[in-house]
Amino acid sequence: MNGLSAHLPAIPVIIPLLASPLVVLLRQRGLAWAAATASSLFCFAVAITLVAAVRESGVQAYAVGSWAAPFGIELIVDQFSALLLLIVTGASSFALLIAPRFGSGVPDDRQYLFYTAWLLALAGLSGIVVSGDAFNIFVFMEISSLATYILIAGGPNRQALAAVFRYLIMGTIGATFYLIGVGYIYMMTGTLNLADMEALIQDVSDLRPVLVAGGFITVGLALKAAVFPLHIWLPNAYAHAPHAVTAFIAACSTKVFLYVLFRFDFLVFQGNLPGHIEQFSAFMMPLAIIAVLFGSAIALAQKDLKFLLAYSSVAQIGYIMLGASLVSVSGLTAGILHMFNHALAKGALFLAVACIGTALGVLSLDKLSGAARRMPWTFAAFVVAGLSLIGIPGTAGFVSKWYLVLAALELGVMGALLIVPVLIGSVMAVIYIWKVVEAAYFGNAGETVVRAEAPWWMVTVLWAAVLLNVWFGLQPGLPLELAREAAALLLEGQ
Amino acid sequence: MVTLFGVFLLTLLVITAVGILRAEHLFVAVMLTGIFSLQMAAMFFILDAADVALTEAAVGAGVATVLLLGALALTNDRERPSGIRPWWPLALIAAATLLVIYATFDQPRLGDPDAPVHQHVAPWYLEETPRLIDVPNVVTAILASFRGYDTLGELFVIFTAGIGVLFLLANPSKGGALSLSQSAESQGLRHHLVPRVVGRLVVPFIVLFGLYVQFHGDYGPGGGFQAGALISAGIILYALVEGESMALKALSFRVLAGMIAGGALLYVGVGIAGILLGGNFLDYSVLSADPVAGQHLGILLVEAAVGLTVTGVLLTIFHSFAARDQKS
Amino acid sequence: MMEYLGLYNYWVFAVLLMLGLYAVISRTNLIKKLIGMTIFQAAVFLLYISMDKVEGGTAPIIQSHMPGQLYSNPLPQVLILTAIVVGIATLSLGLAIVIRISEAYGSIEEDEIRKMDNA
Amino acid sequence: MYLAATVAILVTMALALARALLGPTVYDRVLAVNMFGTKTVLLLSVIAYLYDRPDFIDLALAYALINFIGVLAVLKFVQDFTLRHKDAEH
Amino acid sequence: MEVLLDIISWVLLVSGGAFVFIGGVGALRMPDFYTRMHAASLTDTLGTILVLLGIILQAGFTLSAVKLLAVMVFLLLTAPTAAYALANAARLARLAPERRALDD
Repeated sequence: MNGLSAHLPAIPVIIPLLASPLVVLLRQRGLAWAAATASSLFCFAVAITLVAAVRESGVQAYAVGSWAAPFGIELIVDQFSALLLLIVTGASSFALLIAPRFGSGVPDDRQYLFYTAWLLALAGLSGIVVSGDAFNIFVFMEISSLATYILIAGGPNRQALAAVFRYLIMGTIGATFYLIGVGYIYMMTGTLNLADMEALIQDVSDLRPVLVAGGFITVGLALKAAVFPLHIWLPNAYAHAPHAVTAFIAACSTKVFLYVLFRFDFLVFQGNLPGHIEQFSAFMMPLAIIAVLFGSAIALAQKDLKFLLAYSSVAQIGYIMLGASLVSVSGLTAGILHMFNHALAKGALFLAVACIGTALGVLSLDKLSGAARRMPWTFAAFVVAGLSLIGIPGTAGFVSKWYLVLAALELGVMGALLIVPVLIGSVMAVIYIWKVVEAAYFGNAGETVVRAEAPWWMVTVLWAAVLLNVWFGLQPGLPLELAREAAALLLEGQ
Repeated sequence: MVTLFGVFLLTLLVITAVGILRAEHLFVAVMLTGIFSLQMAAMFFILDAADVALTEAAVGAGVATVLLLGALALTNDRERPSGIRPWWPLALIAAATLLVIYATFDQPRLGDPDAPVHQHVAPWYLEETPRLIDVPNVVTAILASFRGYDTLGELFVIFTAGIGVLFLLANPSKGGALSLSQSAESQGLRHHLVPRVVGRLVVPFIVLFGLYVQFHGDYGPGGGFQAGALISAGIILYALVEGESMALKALSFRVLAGMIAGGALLYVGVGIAGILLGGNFLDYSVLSADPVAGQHLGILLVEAAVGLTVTGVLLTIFHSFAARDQKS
Repeated sequence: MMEYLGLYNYWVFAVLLMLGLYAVISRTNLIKKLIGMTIFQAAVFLLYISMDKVEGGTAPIIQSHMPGQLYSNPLPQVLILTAIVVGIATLSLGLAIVIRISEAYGSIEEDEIRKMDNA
Repeated sequence: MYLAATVAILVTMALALARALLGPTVYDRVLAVNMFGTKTVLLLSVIAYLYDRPDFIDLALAYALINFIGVLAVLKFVQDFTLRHKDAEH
Repeated sequence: MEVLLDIISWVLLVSGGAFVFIGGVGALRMPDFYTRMHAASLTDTLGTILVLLGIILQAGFTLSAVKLLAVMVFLLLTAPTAAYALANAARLARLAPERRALDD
């Protein structure tokens, strides 16, 4: 045992789990916020250390309870999970920093419960990412989902309740489908450990149950990840949640489920099911393209800032799936990189929304006319983050779209056709971001312009997130390397 | 022969499920759900899953029924009859059912000892448990030690549910226990002499039995979760015959919150103790000089943790639903 | 005959699963949806527990006085114990949300709620 | 002989289920649930001996306890419900 | 002695099963709620006692026989209580014999 560093993979789960009951005992809002933020930041630091450790010495494995792999539960941190861990803990930290209190929806004496739920959501998402056991993923999936339902139900309007109920039903169906799929694989292989499953499933001769398992797992996780036709829970849930919560979950939660989906499809099923890759590609690519076009088009028609960004998320999930459905290292690299970059861009945008919502209390576009003159700093940040979402060179969003185009071109003529939806989606992104800019900068603000900037610390956090977008747009090395290694790991098993 | 019993019970299960679906009176649907759970539990018992049968009975037939009734009391017990039912869900569902049934023909048959499920890890558990952990109930050994991390997750799932219900339904302006005693409806079944007397007689036995299940889990079916469900069922019975306020006087919301958080802390604490003593997270072998004794201690502690949290959460949920009742 | 009786459990699993799913999709009443969800989850419990049975085996509580006794598989039982807890947790949270919806909207029928939201 | 008793119990379970499905009143259904519960207790006791695992009588005991609570909860609900409806009428 | 015990427990189990079954038929076939309850609860209690006694005879003096006895005592306490409470609730709700009320 060389100190704590041997336990690194478990720490991002243990710390929030330890903090959440403590917050219940503390009961006091300020202390609760401080405890939540401190543990979230600590986990962020651990995630950074883990990224360094993975880059230095490869995959980090941890046997919980000291029971060896297929018998006990194993935690695995490889390049892919390290990247996701970075996204999850980072999103949580940034969103918590702007949220020392939640809006009017949550009474003061119940806010500590809210931070508890936040910590549980963080623990659940981290737990999914580091786990190497199929059933364990289900358990942590449920922790994160239940906690997310609570967070969304804290939204200010009654619509939040209706939205969260629908999310609960669809989320439970998704998780149960996943459980059925895991059950079928377990039935045919006798193991729950992912690595073990991958090795054993090759010997299975009766493939029908495995096929059905693949179907259940793909549909279940696609439901959780809001992949196009199964996205209907997402816009309402994002739009009616408290602002800080939206920033948190929009940045990371769907990506975590995409991560599990990729893990299963590429590691467990690929190479073991004849024709699975072609089916995956033939099934996912049209859906991804429709998602890009449909999501962007609906976003164009939105009159509320949060709905606009939520539908944009549907489109962006389409980009990630499009990269994955190319089933090449470069395509998957682009998809995974886009997870990271979209988290940066969308996270920053929703942080900006949180600032606007806190300062002005309105989010519908017609009421925001001229608002940029009242909140110049916030709207400047919004514009830069918006550029990143569109994919303007010099921002993070550009890098992943560029790699997506390159990967598509590798496929020849067919690939060149794939660029069309990417471009159309980007053009539509330009238009819907422009709608906001137009309203905020060129709208009629009335005679007297009162400065109503959000509190300084919120603007600082917001700008930190925005500058990260620029930084990773100019220096994409680290996430790019991680994404490339993760893609190689998924496709070639190395 | 037992297989035929199973087939009979399964057929009853399907009939009950159809009945639940068709019942327009939600109260009837809840009643049938209780029967459904009992059948399910009997089925689990026939399939050699004693622990699961106990849990399903305590949770499905007991707690879930009480919670559903509590929710019905607060909302509406009638489903509005809907005129047109779209045909497409039925078609979709039928197609999916056929697909799943199609997959079954490649599956191992029920009870086939050569099925892959019985080859890989399961025999290891059955062979090594007596040596490594030395408790007769292998289910408890796996639950609390080999896959103790899952159980930690399970505890936090129920913890999350408790937090969620408190967050959604807590009624702080009312100040909890005192306001409840005024209403006539909180009197429970007090004016019924017979249930009251019998109930009073039975409550201590239920709690005692719950404790037995808690600490006997190493040797027979049982463990923290089952015990928690039974003990909270006992206290719910007390609340039913004596009124909410009496039950809350015995265990207030404050105490319950302490139990919830305390159980969760205890479980994580045991895990961290493993780290501090030089093992991995949730490694009980290092808790004592003798690894097997360490395992026993660890299992005892985490089962107690689960029992505490589950009791706390289930009672919190029950009381939150009941307290809401007074308001409306 | 035995060939197909051995699959009966899995058929019932499929039928229950889809009955539950049908209830969730087709009913507008929120509590009915939740009840459908519990059937849906119970079907999965049946799937797992059906796997654990070994012909001639008994519940996996080792009886030292009977060496050579066959035992059924303990692992699916452990998983389902956890899944049952997850089920009751989801149910109680769902019911709490329904109660709040009923207070906020005065209805627990999905289409009526949607109408009120759009109005 | 355990088999004879088991068959009788299973058939009675089916009859109770039929009563629960047919109704017609709420009380009939509660009665059916109660019957079903006691039949489950009996079934478990008998099967525990059929399987030669007498230590599982614990389960039967637990079922008996739970069943009683369930029935009382239902009665309290029905009682509150009828009370409320009477209030509404006057 | 063994044989005698076996015969007695056999008789108890079979007659218990018969009573249970008769109770079930009664609950299904009787014309209204009160008669159905009468049929169900009386035969039920007797059938239960007989079946459990039959098993206890088979079990002999063991821990599980004590547990079975506990189950029996418990059922003897609670089943009539539940029946009483049920009938009482039905009366309170003014459910008249042979009239279909409440469920309209």
